[in-house]
Amino acid sequence: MTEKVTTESAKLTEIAEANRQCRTAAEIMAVAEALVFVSDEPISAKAISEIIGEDKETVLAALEALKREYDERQGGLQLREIAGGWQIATRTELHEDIRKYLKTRPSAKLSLAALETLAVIAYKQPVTVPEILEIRGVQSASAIRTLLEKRLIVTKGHKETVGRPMQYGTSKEFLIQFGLKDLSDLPSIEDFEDLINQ
Amino acid sequence: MTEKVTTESAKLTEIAEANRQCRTAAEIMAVAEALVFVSDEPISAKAISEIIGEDKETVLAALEALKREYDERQGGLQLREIAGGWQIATRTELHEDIRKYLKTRPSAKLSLAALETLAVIAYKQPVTVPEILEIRGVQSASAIRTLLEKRLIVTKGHKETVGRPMQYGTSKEFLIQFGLKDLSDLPSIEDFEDLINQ
Amino acid sequence: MESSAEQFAFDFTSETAEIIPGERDELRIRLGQFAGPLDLLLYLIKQEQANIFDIPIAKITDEYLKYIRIMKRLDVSVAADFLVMAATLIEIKSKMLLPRDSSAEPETAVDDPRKELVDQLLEYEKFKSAAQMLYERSTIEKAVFRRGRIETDDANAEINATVFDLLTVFQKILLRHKKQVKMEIEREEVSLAEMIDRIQSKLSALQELNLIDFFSELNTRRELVTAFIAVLEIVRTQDLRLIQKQTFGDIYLRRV
Repeated sequence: MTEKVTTESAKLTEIAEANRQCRTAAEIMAVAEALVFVSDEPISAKAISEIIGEDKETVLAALEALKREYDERQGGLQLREIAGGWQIATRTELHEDIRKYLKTRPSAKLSLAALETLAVIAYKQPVTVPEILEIRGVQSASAIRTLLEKRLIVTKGHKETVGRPMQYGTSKEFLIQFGLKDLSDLPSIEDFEDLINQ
Repeated sequence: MTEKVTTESAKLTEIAEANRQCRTAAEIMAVAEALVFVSDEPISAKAISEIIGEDKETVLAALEALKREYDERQGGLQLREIAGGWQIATRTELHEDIRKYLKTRPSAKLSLAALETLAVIAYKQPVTVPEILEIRGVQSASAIRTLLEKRLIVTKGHKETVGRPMQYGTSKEFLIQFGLKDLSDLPSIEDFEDLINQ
Repeated sequence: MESSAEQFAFDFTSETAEIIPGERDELRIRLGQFAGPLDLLLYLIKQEQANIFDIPIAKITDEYLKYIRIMKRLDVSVAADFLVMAATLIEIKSKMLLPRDSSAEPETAVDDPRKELVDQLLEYEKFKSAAQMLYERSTIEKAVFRRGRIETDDANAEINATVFDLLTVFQKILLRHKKQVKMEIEREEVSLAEMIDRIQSKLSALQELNLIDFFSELNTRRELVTAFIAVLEIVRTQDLRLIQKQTFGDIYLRRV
């Protein structure tokens, strides 16, 4: 009985091996390309060979063929060997356009500090820096600068109190970015009460 | 003086125009590919056209040509239209090897209740909690909360009716996670009716 | 009837709802948790292989109530919506038993007490199928991977916030703030008189008190301020002196 199982499993392994070996060169190139693409770090030919169960040499040949393909294609991307691994990157000549893109990137993305500060401003506006500090318990200067740069908040005049601190409120850009018609559209705690108490 | 400045700036604009016009179709394809790659979210043809200063139509044609190139190449990657933009991603067939490398399991499935609620929101948006209750015949509070936390739905302002209930709709993340170009990419709800009556 | 119900071999409490792509174009749900009363009702109708346009209401009502009883017995909390449906079913059942008005046109759908429920079931079933479609789409989508991190992502390593995030973050801040205020109120209990007592008791034990050491024992700004005022008050009203042995050296409080 045991023997039979062993033979069976050996057979299965064999089939799996055979399956592996029958990948065409094009298939190896495709899977190598996908793995290089999803990897956060440059990935080595050895690492790829271990995952897909092909010889390191076969994988290396596939990567080199892929690199030639990228070079001949003259597209927007290049496959390059770097730090002992392989990586897909944009072609150097295109850096100007890419830099331009990075500058115009949508600005709805926020760090947690900026999001917290924005939340306080949105729900407590008009509000001063000391008042934000009082609620958040943390200095918010750099978060406020970021929010001003992203034009999500605007100054709302000085508060007529000691030191006449500047007051802040949300901007029109804020409404657009968060898909709100006006400030009354901001959900209140009551709106979610039923959801949260569940 | 004023006139001179005007002429100068006109000349500069002219040069800039000329610069723009002299990109070949291949060059536009290359820069579009690089931008789609760099962007961490699907990027629209319009956004690309604004960055590189070419017509939206020209950019769209370039992206479509690029897509054909990717399809014909049969490599590890695909160029696809999703959530109102373009994205480079791996080919579906390669998921096993990729998952092995990334050591990820498919992310948690949505519960049946959450999926149903999402379906109602997707087809009836903007829709309120009582309206969802009417169709599903059951409270959906915890499902809505899950969907909000997973960013699959967003609030769509209050409905101008008694009690000003909050309205919900699907998000861009919904389109991305369900592989939809836009909402019109969803099959019509009447098609399901035919299916049931068959 | 009752006893046969108890012979079910599944465990309601451990089973969770799970979608299993069925052989037919529908969702098959493992027993235990239905997405709602309509879901349970559809399941029972299919079990009976009944026509949705001609539901055998008495039989289905019995079955429905049986399930509710099992769920209750197994301590599965039965949502109010399930009970509402039970009431609706009983109501329809009783209406069906009433003798029909013979003068009315027979077989008119409008008169059928089941009509509203049937419409609701048909409407619900569409969305149930849509949910199945979404499930399939997301399964396919999970086989597609996006690129790994690249250098330029770092400058944008931030979250894409929604209005819901704004509100939940704001709530968390308020909660944090409440706790802080509470702590401060507790701390405030050290009064000036108490602080003076504290300094004097220390002085009675020691010849002199190193103020730097004493101040560093204090936890809050408020305590520090109180201690500082207490020292000034002691020096003003009692025979005590502040002494600095060398320039920039530690300051001592000493009895004259």
